Amino acid sequence: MVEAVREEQGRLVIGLDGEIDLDRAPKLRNLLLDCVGRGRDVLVDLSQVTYIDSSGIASLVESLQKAAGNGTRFGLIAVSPEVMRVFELARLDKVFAIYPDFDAAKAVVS
Amino acid sequence: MVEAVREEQGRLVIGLDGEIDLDRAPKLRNLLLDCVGRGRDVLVDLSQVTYIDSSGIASLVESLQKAAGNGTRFGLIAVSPEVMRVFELARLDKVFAIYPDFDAAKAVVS
Amino acid sequence: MSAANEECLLELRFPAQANRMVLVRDTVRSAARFCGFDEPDTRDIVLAVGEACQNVILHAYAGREAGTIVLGLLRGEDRLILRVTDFGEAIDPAKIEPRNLDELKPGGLGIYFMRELMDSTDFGPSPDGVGNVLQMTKRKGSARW
Amino acid sequence: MSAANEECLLELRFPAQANRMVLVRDTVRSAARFCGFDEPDTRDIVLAVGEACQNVILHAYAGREAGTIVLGLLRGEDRLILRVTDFGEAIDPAKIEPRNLDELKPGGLGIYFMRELMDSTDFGPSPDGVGNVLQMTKRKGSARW
Ligand SMILES: Nc1ncnc2c1ncn2[C@@H]1O[C@H](COP(=O)(O)OP(=O)(O)O)[C@@H](O)[C@H]1O
Ligand SMILES: Nc1ncnc2c1ncn2[C@@H]1O[C@H](COP(=O)(O)OP(=O)(O)O)[C@@H](O)[C@H]1O
Repeated sequence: MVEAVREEQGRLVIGLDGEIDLDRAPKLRNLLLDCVGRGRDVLVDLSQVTYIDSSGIASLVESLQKAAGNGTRFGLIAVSPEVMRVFELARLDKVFAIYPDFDAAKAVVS
Repeated sequence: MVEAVREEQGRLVIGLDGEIDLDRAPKLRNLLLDCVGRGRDVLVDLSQVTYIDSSGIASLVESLQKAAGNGTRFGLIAVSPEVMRVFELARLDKVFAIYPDFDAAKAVVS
Repeated sequence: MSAANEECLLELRFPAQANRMVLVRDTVRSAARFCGFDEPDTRDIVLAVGEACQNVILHAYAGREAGTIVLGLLRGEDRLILRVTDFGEAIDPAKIEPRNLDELKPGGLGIYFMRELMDSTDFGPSPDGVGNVLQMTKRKGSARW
Repeated sequence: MSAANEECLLELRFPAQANRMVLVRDTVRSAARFCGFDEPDTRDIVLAVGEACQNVILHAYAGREAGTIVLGLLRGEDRLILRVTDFGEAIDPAKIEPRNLDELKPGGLGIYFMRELMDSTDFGPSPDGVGNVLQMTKRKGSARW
């Protein structure tokens, strides 16, 4: 279970992996809100996430709302099919900006 | 879970896979004893077996003993490390003829 | 606790703590595959059970010592039945309702997920008089939307 | 049933039937990893539990209707404790002995395996008066031969 934050061309990219559940969501929430708080655009790489539940989704929604309040962008990249299923279920697949990869996300101007 | 029997250059090669436990051992025992009963050399390919317990080992020991009584060979090929651990534990790694692959088994004359 | 055509596969008991969920999910995943569910259905079943247990952890034992969760896995002819029992205060089932998803806010998705993912979900007081039972059913080959 | 420094991870109850073992193994595997055991140790723990349950299926309920097996998974500071309870006839622990491996014959390896694979194995009558308890312990970082 890794949460790796890297800076790429002015954006913060957060790479998550494994299973995001109630046990992990509080720590993830802190990390995401902290990154969004830095006033930079934030991209969350979900390619290695095999499971996410409502608590993980809640952390992402909260971060999206905080970014909107800040006037920064909050996007998701490389969402695995398992995770996309859950976003669709929650009808959030059109609410979040979802990009196939970093370059596609980058191409969209802030 | 597959038990595939093929004939190769006069020998019967039985390919097993998955987990061999008490649930599966009775069926495996019948298959092995039936093959040995055909009077041919028998080789059991264990490369795809990820788990074997004492009931699976017992079926192999019984088959080895029946083959010895018949004057035919009964050997194991491509034993996975997980399974080899159990043979070593049972001190059967020197009792069974164990070959890296079919060609190595074939090279030993009956 | 099981009808004539329902067979107990396994029952799990564990403290209502978030760090146990990874173990519970692995067991449920294994049971769903055992019953012949495909991988998408298996993932749906695992998620629904995750949400059910999460609600017990967050709500049933809120403000008191974490109690026990009992998860019964039963197999019917063409279905898997999952029974989540808590020993918290009995809750009015009418209060267990999904929220409107049109409003964007963090949280409040669990009940909705369970209803969408499973063929049936029934919440009620435990027949033993203490706590609540949430019973969910997933049929094999039930259409995914 | 657990000492102060032992924490219940999970308890499983299941009918003593061979086809349940795949589910039980998946749960035990998950628990061993959860406790931080490496893959070889995890496999050893899974095999030992498989052998213990197999003996209940074959011997404890021999000649009568399959009863229940209760498998308790407990975590101590540096160890995993596995407690297999049956509700069969109480057995004299002195009869539960490994055989001599020099003689080549099918069967009779289970007790030997458990003793080799685990750091301790203790068989005795259940404190509840019915059945037997086999408790096995695996320490982390205990040397493999
Ligand atoms: N097991 C339970 N015990 C008590 N209350 C519950 C239980 N499950 C759900 N609830 C109530 O139903 C509400 C909706 O649950 P849910 O849709 O899972 O969203 P969330 O848990 O994020 O609030 C909860 O906020 C809680 O008030
Ligand atoms: N849970 C049990 N209840 C009753 N008898 C048992 C139990 N476990 C083991 N035994 C006895 O101990 C013997 C040795 O067991 P084991 O080494 O596992 O080999 P096997 O099961 O192949 O005979 C068994 O044959 C049986 O008589």
